[in-house]
Amino acid sequence: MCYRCAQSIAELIDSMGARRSSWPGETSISTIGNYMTHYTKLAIDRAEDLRFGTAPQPVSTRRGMIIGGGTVYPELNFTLPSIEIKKENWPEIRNHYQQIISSALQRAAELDCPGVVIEFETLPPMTEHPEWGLEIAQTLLDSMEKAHATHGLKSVLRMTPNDNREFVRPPQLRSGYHLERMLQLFETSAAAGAELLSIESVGGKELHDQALVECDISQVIFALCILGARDMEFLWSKLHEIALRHRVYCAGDTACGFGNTAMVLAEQKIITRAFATVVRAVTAVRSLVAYECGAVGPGKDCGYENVILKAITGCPMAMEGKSAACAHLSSMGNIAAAACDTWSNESVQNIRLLSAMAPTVSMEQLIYDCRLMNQATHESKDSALTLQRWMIASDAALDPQAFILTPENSIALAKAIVGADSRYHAGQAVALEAIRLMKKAHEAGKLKIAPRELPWLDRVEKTVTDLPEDEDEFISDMMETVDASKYNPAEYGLKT
Amino acid sequence: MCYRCAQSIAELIDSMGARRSSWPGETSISTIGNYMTHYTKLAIDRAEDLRFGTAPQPVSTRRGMIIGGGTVYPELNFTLPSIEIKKENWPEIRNHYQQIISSALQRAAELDCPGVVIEFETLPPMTEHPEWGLEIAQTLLDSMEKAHATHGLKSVLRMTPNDNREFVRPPQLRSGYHLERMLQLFETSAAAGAELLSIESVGGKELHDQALVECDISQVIFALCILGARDMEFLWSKLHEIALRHRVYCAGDTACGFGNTAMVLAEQKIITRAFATVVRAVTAVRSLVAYECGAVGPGKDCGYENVILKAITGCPMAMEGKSAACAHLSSMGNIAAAACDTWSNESVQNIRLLSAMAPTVSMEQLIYDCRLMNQATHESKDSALTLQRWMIASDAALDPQAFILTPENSIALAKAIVGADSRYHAGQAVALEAIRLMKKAHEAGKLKIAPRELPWLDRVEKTVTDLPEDEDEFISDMMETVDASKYNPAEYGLKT
Amino acid sequence: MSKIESLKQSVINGKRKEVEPLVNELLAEGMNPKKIVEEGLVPAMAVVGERYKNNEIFVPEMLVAARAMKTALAILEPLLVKAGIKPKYKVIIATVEGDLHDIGKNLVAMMLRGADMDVIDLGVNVPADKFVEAIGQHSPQLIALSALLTTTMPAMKNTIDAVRRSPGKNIKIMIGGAPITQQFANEIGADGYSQDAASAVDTALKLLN
Amino acid sequence: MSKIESLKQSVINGKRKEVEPLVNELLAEGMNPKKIVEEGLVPAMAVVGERYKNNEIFVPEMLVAARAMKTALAILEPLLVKAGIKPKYKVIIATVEGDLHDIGKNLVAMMLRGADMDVIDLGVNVPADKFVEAIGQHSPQLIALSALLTTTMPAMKNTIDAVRRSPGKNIKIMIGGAPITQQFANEIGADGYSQDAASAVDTALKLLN
Ligand SMILES: [Zn+2]
Ligand SMILES: [Zn+2]
Ligand SMILES: [Zn+2]
Repeated sequence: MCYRCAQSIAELIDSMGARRSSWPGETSISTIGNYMTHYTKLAIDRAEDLRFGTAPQPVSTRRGMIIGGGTVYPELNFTLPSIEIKKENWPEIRNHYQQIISSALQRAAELDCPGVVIEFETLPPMTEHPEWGLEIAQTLLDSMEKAHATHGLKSVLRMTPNDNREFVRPPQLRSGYHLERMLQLFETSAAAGAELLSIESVGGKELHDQALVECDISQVIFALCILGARDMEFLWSKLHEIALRHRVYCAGDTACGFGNTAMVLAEQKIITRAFATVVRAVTAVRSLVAYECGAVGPGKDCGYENVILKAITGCPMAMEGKSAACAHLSSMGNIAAAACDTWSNESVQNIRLLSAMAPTVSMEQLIYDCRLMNQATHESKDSALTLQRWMIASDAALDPQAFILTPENSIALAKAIVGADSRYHAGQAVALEAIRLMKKAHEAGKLKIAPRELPWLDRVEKTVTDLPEDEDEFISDMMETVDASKYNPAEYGLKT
Repeated sequence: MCYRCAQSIAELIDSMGARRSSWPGETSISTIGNYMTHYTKLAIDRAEDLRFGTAPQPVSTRRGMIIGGGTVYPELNFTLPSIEIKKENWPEIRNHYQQIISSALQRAAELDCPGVVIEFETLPPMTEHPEWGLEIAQTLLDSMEKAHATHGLKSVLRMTPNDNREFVRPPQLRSGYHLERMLQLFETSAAAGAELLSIESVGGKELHDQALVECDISQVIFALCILGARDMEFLWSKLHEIALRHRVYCAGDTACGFGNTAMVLAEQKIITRAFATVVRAVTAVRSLVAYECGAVGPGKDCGYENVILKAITGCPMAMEGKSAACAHLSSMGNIAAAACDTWSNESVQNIRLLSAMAPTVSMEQLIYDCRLMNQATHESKDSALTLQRWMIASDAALDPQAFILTPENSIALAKAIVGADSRYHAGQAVALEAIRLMKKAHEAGKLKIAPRELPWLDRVEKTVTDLPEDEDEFISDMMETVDASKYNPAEYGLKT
Repeated sequence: MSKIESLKQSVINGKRKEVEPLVNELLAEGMNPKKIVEEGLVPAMAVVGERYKNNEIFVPEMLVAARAMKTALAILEPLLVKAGIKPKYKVIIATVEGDLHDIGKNLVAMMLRGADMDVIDLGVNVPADKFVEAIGQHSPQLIALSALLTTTMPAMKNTIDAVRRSPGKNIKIMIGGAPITQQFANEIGADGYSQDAASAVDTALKLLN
Repeated sequence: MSKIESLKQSVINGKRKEVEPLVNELLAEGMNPKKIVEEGLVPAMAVVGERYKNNEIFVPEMLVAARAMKTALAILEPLLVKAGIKPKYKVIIATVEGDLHDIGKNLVAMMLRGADMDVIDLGVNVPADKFVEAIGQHSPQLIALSALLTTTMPAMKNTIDAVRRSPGKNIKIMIGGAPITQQFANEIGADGYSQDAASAVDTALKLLN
């Protein structure tokens, strides 16, 4: 499957309605299943159209939630407290999930919530043993069905298996034990009723970690735009087939292990915020591949780059900010909501807080956040934009990453991506655009960048500008530079 | 000290500036120290003036925070995880507080927070051993001073000792071991630099608990407006003297053990929401006494009745809602912020979440909530009112307690209180007004009340209407009815 | 409707005034006091408990029913004592040392009484040694402990430890309260955990049977 | 500036190319390799570590300094080995079984190396038995374990239990990672806990001295 799919085919797909809110008949699907969308223009090119709750390509679920159709829904995530995942503990583990879902849905019903996305992000052993992951998914689905029958509460399950392919080092990506089991969990849970398929795929991460702590932008671009993107193309084509088979949706990937790792390292002052910001911009090139391969959203919560992807694709997006502080601290607590379609807590352990178990607490917080946004939208588009204006003003001037993710700047970054003729060039262009935006704002006094961070901007800019024009030259340069013991080029279809 | 202090004296006090943002010279204080304010009119009588961040009588702290002066500040609360409070554990306990305060302030500085209120609500043994409470207060104050010196972060300490007087049963209120130690902790921590004094006083609670589970409104009014109010008069006059001595502020009391107990029981479906709503309205009569005795705010966070008190007194108020879900679930997640001046998390244990320790997580959430409000206020009064409109619309129609606490309805309730000639009559009047508001709204389809709750409204209304006109008659009726073994009338200055 | 059925309905509906004559009539007709309790009062409270669990009624309505039951018991108890009949189970309940919260404890006590258990309520802020003393005195089959503060959870553990070292070490112990979890119950060696007052009777019966 | 001082500055500033000639000159002047390490390299890395802790520099700058140090060591190590001089302390570090996170572990390894410790990095997803085997082989004075998932915290306990049952049972163990707390360290019998990579060297030295 080649990247530069002819634009005519892409347009054909568009005209056939491949990116739509519900699946058309099977015939048209199967004919388009083998082609990729190559985005050459933006689905949303005015900042005022890039706002929460509304997406040009909403997604309709079986119970009638319309994600991106005007209402922001809470999206709840959760994980186990400290417990070993093994057979002996299984009854206790199942009880945890049972208790999490029933309490959280109970609270959602009490608070008259219009609908809920439940994300089940498995733990590695639950993907390694797909029957375990499926059993929990089934537990969740049963409770969701019951809450619908009892209280009329709408809900939909997002299934996010682990990408365990990195358990082999260097990662074995295109075949083998871990890939097979992961695909099996996707397949069986889609069959069971998980309507949204997601993953935090790891292709390229084996080189990206090191690139981060060295603030090495060349290696970042290699890891994200060459390696990661190629792996996503492989993986998401497989997921697309599964989704078609079970008439569910490919929802989206996230560069969590890349962009969020950079963000958290910056919060911990290990690397500069400015560099983490450039990394975020580049991750959009990689995360976009899921949509090129047929994903329709809602994009996965922890992808702060999702707002850029929403501008490009028009698909609804999950986002997370202040109410995900239980999972990670962030400099984008409010602004992250500016264009969200579902609003997530990212993750929280099932532990007891003074009021209730932590997932129930998150559910309540998310619901109130969503109510506020939906009230504004309900009033008018202008009201929604007013609330969005405050969300943006809250954070944008204080942090470079928040700044580049305003709707206006996200559109500028999105343009840099769709204007490029390859992912490699898109990575360069979006990195330079992010740097340009930061520098301009800093000079205009609109953005606070710490003095000790400023030299990094110039350094990174120079490195990107000096990269070779030719992609093959870049690849062979990088293959000479990077630690060859850490990855296997053949797993990315690269010749050694 | 009598309740019906002559209005002329009250006005004299007003004209002397007794309720102001910073202490005048000592002479004027000592002359007014012995009189009580009797509120006969509202400080805020238009709904549009009852909004977040702005109070007619702002409070200025030593480091230059102006609470009620246009900015909503986060107010952080915290408590220990499961640990026995005893000498052997003291180093670990002190470490907890040390770690809580330094991490939370660090995060506040990183997020450029304009100022923070830290509430230290002690645990019972720390009031019983005032030197323990003082040591922790000092630990907090030291860190706050350090954060101010290092990062320029403004902060102020609210000191909330425990009301341990109920450890004796029936409670010994006006003398004895527990009173002495509590006052000692107030005195020493005020001397050490705690600028805001608060308490959750318990007078009347020994009869109120039973009244709640029986939904007995007569006994509720007796416990709150007769017993509780008399005890607060006693207690807050003492606190007023301490505050004068150390030039700090009496900040306010809360009917936590009354109104919030009712609210939580209603959330757990033990009693009806409608009854809990009436209880909330009546608590305002009791909580008001602190201000009558010289408190200037910010009123203590967990008093949802504070919005009524803000209308009456013009003092700034702490409030808590969705970001206090860690401490209690609530049906007022957004609307509680509508008129807040500080925004609190109520309480959270110092336990580890995935991102950071829970108090640091709360700090981040509160800061983002406040940023949003402050952005709106910064834009204009109209913008603040727009955000407030969504906060109100978010919750008011779904829950009776949320409904009666809209700015408009809070003013109606406040009017019922100041229009009455005694606390007993104020209790009756505000209960009936709350019922009237609920019924009217329910009939107009503006408020959802569950069908099985409706009969309770009529029942409670009839009981209140049938109460004797004469206060003495009411008191002697009640003294015959209630469980006499549970309380000691002499501790309330009542003759047996 | 049979008379015993009428009694049951009167208790369910909390019609205290109807209860006294009905009980007296049943006794006059020669019905065994034990049978009146077992076929009239206990099933009535079971219905009330079920309605509460299903969110059909609130606690105040339960309390009214409990009072009606008490009216009946006031007549029946002396007869039961004379006949040597006692409730099947005796329970001691308390809020632990350092903790003053009693609403939850009181609700649980009420519900256990409704299930015809003899409940001895030691009150709040009860130290471990006082607790052990009371066990020695009353020989209960079940102990119920409540704590609402995270910082009094250790007192719960201390109380259980003290019981386990005492002659009453094999008595079943159940715990509850806002900060309590099943995991904590396991950790400190409690036999049962009840998430709320409504399910306390179920937990108790599971432990006792 | 003395030549050893120049070397120190070159390492601090990560000027790798200056390092090689300076080391060679110092050796030519007859300076003891051990002294070059102790008075040039280790103090340089201490300065770098201090600057990082004070938020004056970021990790990439530390890495550049660490590389400069490595360049020096590449010349010095064969001489040190020949003279029988070894780093004072040997450390084994790993991320526990089931956990693939290695950034934090790698940072700690780098910082310990900067403090002139011999660090053996077993990588990620390391089972307890592999760990015990490596201890037998290398005889370290210190063990450092990392976990980033709540669900691999039990694996940390398992690893410590396995070490405590092995001949290396008295070796000091320190742990760290996002979900780890001092309390957890106490619970599972670790000797030390480091809240972040920056304070790992302090924790290590406290345990070793
Ligand atoms: Zn993620
Ligand atoms: Zn409170
Ligand atoms: Zn509080």
